[in-house]
Amino acid sequence: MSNAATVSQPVPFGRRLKRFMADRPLIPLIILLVMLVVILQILRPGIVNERWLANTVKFAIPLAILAGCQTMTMLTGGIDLSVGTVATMSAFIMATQVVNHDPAVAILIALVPAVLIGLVNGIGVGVFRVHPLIMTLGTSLIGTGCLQVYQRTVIASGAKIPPFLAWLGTGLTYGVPNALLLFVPIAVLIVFTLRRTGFGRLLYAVGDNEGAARLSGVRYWQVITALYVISSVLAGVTGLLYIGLIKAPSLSLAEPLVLPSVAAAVIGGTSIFGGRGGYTGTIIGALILTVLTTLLTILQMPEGARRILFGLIVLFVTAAYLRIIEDR
Amino acid sequence: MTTNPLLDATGVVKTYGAVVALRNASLSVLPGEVHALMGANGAGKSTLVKILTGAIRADAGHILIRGEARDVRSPADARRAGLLPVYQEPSLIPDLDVASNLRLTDTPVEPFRAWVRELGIPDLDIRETARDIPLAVLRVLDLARALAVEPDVLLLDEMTAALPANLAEKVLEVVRSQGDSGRSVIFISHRFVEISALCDRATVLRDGETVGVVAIEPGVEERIVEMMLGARIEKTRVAARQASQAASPGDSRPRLGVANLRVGTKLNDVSFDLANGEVAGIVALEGQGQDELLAALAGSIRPSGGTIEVDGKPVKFAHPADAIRAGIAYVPGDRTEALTMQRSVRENVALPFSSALRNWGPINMAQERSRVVSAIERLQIDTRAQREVQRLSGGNQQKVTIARWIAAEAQTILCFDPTRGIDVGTKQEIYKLLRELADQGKSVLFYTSELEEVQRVCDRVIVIFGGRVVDVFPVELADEPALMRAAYGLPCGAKEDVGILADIHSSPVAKP
Amino acid sequence: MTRLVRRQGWVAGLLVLFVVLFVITRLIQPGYGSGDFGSLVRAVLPYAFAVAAQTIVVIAGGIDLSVGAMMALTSVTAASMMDGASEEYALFVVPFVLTMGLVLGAVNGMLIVVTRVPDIVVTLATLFVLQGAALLVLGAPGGAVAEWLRATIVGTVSIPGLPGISAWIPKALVLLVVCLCIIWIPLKRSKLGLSIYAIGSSELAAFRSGVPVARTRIIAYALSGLFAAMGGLALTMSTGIGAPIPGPYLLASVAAVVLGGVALGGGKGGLLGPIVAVFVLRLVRTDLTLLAIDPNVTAIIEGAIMVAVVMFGAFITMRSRPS
Amino acid sequence: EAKYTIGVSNTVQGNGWREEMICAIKAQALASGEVTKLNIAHRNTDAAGQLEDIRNLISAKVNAIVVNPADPAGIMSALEEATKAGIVVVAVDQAVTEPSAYIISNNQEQYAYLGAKWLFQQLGGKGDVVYMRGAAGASADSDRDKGFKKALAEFPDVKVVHEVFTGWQQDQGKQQILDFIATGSPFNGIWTSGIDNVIVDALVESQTPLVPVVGADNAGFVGQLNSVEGLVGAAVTNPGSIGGAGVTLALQILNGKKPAEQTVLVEPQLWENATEEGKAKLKSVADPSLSPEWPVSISIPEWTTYTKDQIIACKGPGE
Ligand SMILES: Nc1ncnc2c1ncn2[C@@H]1O[C@H](COP(=O)(O)OP(=O)(O)OP(=O)(O)O)[C@@H](O)[C@H]1O
Ligand SMILES: Nc1ncnc2c1ncn2[C@@H]1O[C@H](COP(=O)(O)OP(=O)(O)OP(=O)(O)O)[C@@H](O)[C@H]1O
Ligand SMILES: [Mg+2]
Ligand SMILES: [Mg+2]
Repeated sequence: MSNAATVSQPVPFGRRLKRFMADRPLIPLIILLVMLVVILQILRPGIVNERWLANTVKFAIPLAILAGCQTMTMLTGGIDLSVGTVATMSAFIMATQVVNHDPAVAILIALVPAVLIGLVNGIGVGVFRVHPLIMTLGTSLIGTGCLQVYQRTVIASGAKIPPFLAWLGTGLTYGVPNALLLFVPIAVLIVFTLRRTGFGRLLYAVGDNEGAARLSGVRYWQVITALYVISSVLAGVTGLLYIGLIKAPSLSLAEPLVLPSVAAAVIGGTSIFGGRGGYTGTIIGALILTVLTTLLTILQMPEGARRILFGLIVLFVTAAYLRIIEDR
Repeated sequence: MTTNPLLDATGVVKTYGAVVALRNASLSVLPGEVHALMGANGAGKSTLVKILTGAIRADAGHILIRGEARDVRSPADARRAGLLPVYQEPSLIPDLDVASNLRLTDTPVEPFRAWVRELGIPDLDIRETARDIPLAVLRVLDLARALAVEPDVLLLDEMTAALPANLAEKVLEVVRSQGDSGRSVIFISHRFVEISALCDRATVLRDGETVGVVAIEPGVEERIVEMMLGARIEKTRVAARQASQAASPGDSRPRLGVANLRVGTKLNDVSFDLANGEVAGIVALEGQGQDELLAALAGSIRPSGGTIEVDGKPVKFAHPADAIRAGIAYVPGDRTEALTMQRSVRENVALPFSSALRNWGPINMAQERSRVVSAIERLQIDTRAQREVQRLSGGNQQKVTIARWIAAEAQTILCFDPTRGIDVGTKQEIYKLLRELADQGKSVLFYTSELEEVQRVCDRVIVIFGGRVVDVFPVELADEPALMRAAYGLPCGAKEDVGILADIHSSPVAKP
Repeated sequence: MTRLVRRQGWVAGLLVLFVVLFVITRLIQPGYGSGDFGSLVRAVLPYAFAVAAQTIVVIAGGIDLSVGAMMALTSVTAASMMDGASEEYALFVVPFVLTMGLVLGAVNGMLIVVTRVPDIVVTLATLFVLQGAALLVLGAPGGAVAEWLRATIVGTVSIPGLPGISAWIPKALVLLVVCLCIIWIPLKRSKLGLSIYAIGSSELAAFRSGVPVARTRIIAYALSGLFAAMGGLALTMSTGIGAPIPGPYLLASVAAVVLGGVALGGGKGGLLGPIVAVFVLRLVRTDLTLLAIDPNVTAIIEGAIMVAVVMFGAFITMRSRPS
Repeated sequence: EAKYTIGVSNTVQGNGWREEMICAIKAQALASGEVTKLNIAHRNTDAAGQLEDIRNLISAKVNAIVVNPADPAGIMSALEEATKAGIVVVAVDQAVTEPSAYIISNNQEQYAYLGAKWLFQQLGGKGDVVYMRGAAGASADSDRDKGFKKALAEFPDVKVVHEVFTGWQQDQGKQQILDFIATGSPFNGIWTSGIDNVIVDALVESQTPLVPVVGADNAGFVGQLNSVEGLVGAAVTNPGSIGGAGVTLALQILNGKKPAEQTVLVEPQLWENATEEGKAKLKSVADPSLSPEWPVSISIPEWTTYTKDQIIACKGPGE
């Protein structure tokens, strides 16, 4: 009977703290983020200033939106590797179309391939049941090919970045990046969708147990098709924002963001197997990766060592975070 | 008895975060004994079995095997120590065939085959992939695999819950013979018939604590129930139903009309009606087509012929969503098929609310909450671990699958063995619930593997054998022998005792 | 039973597809002969090892994003060790590099087991680590290879008395078959192999069946590392150098695994399918070049073929599923 | 009297410079009138992939192969096989080690040396420089590093305060320079390996005092040198049209006019805007209608004969 007493004893502080953090998974993530910033400040005193903060936020936003695409698709047990291609396409098409068209028209034209790729992804995954990794990889190859073909037709037309996109991408108002004007509504919408809408519920349900969702009357293909279209459109919008930030249309503009977007979602606590996770963690994950990139740029060391460190830190952060939020 | 216990566990503690699954469990099993482990849903039975067999680690406690302290760290360790479990969920590797599964566990094939035959499956193809084998057979294979290595202690967690009567009967026979040949068995079941027919002693768990060990003797059931349920005890026994109580089908249009329904080779020419306010029971042995019948009515599979009418209008279901729109809900027998395990109880219950395209928008949280909470209360779901359904005990998970359709106010509910693995108290609640639904004018089609339940809940009995309806009769005529005969495809008037009936009536303890 | 038929059917279908493509190739380029087939096999070599490395972890229910980086690291290690060294020294380099792959793969597995971070993230992290390590070994493409090593994949075997046939058996093919079989066949027959399928099919059930899940996973990743090291050596053998930037092997390996009928998710499939899929994909590339297709269109075609084949596979699975 | 089939192998796709190279090859093949068909293998791959492509081109029985090598030494064996099969091999952009191959190349070492030397002189031989390289592990990058180091050795008072690999990615380059600016470390000049216009953008956006910037002759950067107030900088030519020159060389050899040397180097030029004369030159070469990633040097006198319209149309024979 003495064991029964053990259980009713006051829980040690460490465990209580862990339980507290496990219930609020954002807190350990934020602590990790702050730790990275502090390390940065120690290594380069003075770097953490207003300008740096603004830059970090500016670069984290496109990553965070793409990571939002990954978060939502990962909730259903999928992944969207075509976001990089889609973002690049919409950016490149917009920049070249705006030469001859009104910016609004150019943006609409630029989003057409995004919708199409999303639709194809959705139908492939939702109706034909192709594995999302393969499906989105395939459409991303196809998209890249189409973009190559397209770019040949516009070599001589030049490219332009509409001023308002540049304003949105790079501008600051009272030291606050204008990109937040786009990002905050998107983030709120994603968080709200996941937590408080039927569609959000279905994403979790489908990812957790597709059969159970089906028995509850959920039509898988509808959910998946809508999801991949939404993901693609978000990626397209990211492309427009990103071109405003980078101001140099290229055929591989957003490709480097793809793997980090997956990493950001995972660091933020979304399970790649589906059914669990959320967007707020992902946003912090994107910030962590951005700060980490800065940290490594600032450190003077051979490129090889930099990459090794990057890999190790990503692994460490994810492992530490999982350790903390895990309560079994 | 002065023999030393073969297995002796004391003071076992296991907590999952804030949930205490076991607070102070003990269990002592003598050689040659069939020992029942009893407790309400969520009492911690499965947790104890998992700890004893190394599938999870205890936070505290002592485990002695043959008087020696042994640290059982994994199922492989347990196996070496002579402890072999059959868990509540099937444990064959789904993508390997049976032969490879045997090889993986170093199980000798010939003894295994012999046991499989003994357990009532004469024609098993061991090249078949586990995934393609029906649940009930898988359970039997699990058992045969355990038996084949001749363990000292066999731990059976709700082994019979998913089995139809004919297979369950064989299992009981085999377990009995294990005890006779000097091996011990730990036997978990919610069915008193089985406990009393089989076991020598019972350890009773309540809320993670061992509250008593009793010898099984006539009349002990009441005491066990008292110990199991503690303050929860409630005398809710419904007397066997009388025909007079049955809601009269009254208006001429049946709720559900099935005519000449066919599904592949499994179901042939099935016709029957289900009225509003009626609970119709389906009685069948394993694999007689009842799975296909309910799945077809639920829109899960497409029938290959025949018609289904709802409220007099012919319908074609291409997807469960169509059936749900027509007011027909399906509760599958395997709860892992019905639940999103990582999600909360609330989300699971509320899932059908959002399924239709028009409900993809914002959720009215307050309204949802009240609907969910009332369904949870109605089924008395233990919501301590409600953040994730997978942390609920098996029985409570089962209740969530039903609560969903109570909350969704389905007009017709198709239940496939809804009381599988549910404790006595809860069973009573479910019977009451189904009756109440019927009284509210809803209709229920109810397949059960426990014949006794038919008398308690149903108005009418539909007997299926070999994919055909062989008999339909009112509940007054449905005593167990009659049901059993019918289930074996024997005409209603036949007299000879068949199968399990002989055993039950000849067993030392009368059924409660 | 039907499952077995279906799976073998898929591999058979791929083989037929390969033969059809081969015939088409001969039609496009009537002179396409044994020498060209030898080129094809040499092109297949690094892909085949990458795919083998990926297959084994996918069957074990994981995924390995570090395959390409592992190949790069082992390749630069081999190339830099052999640079300026004697021919005999290579006899030591080869086992050294293979062991290195095995150990690094095991480290991958251990990290997954110990940190309990999902494999896709662990191997993403090790992708960066291995890539970094490769850059530290060789900052730019360079190094050398022993002549005898290079010779093992050039030319054809000579079967006395059968010159016609032996012309069609390039040494590279022999090397590939030997390397894969020497590991795969005993594995497939052993309990370890079963355990790998088991943990991929259902980790919980495997654990409950007494499979040492952690150890099996580590071994699967170690073998993957070994195959990747073979891939790295193959790269060095064919190019004569080591390049620290990974080639396109990661995505190609995942694509070929799926085309080869191995389910992402684990527990199903074999090695033959993915290897045949690699041959098919390489031959498609050859045909695109022979046909002088606009290079910008080739990406579209390759992507479309991948999607179409997998969709077709999904479609026939759907059709053959009992209604 | 078109009679030749020419194969092309290139291992980087989607980069403005390489796209221009491919278009130059097509345009020159068309303009020469001697080419019936181009077999182009143009994709992202490594040296082993290029071996595969070259061998496929050999199977296709082309008369000549123009190759931009992924690695000079790594593709030696296939080039040797090609020459043995009687195919003329011309390497462009970078040298190859296969002795039988002809080489017409931009001089990468000289490219870096020229720009770096100009920059250091501009700083008065003293100051802190940011060194933004290309992709770690790429052979063009290590060649340029040699040139840069050579110039650096000549100016002992110039210090590299920050060295980073942009991976030839615009977004990475921009984030890296912004991060560096944020550290507040002083710097007096920036040398880039062709990721140039985003660097100028970053300086302008963050309102940092402009420092001299060296880049490549990409249309975007050349435009900036002409238009950004207060920007001093230099563009070093690295013509993508070298591909067209490769075709010309291959055709000459096929027609029996072998060059005196196996290797023909196209020396880079430097266009700066620090002097009036330089400004005039920059104005004359600027081409705002070009895609900003395309080098403005779309032709090489004596080596290419196509018109601007032809290269922009990017159509080869038979298209
Ligand atoms: N989307 C959701 N899914 C699952 N559970 C939820 C969800 N939203 C809320 N809950 C949980 O259900 C319970 C009641 O939620 P409800 O939103 O009605 O109350 P609340 O007081 O507004 O809570 P909160 O604002 O913190 O979400 C709480 O325990 C809450 O954590
Ligand atoms: N992984 C887990 N995480 C949290 N709580 C858990 C977990 N597993 C079990 N529990 C809790 O432990 C308690 C005991 O569960 P257990 O499965 O042992 O019950 P049981 O007696 O087998 O019930 P049943 O008869 O319904 O199968 C339950 O309250 C359950 O919610
Ligand atoms: Mg249980
Ligand atoms: Mg609220």
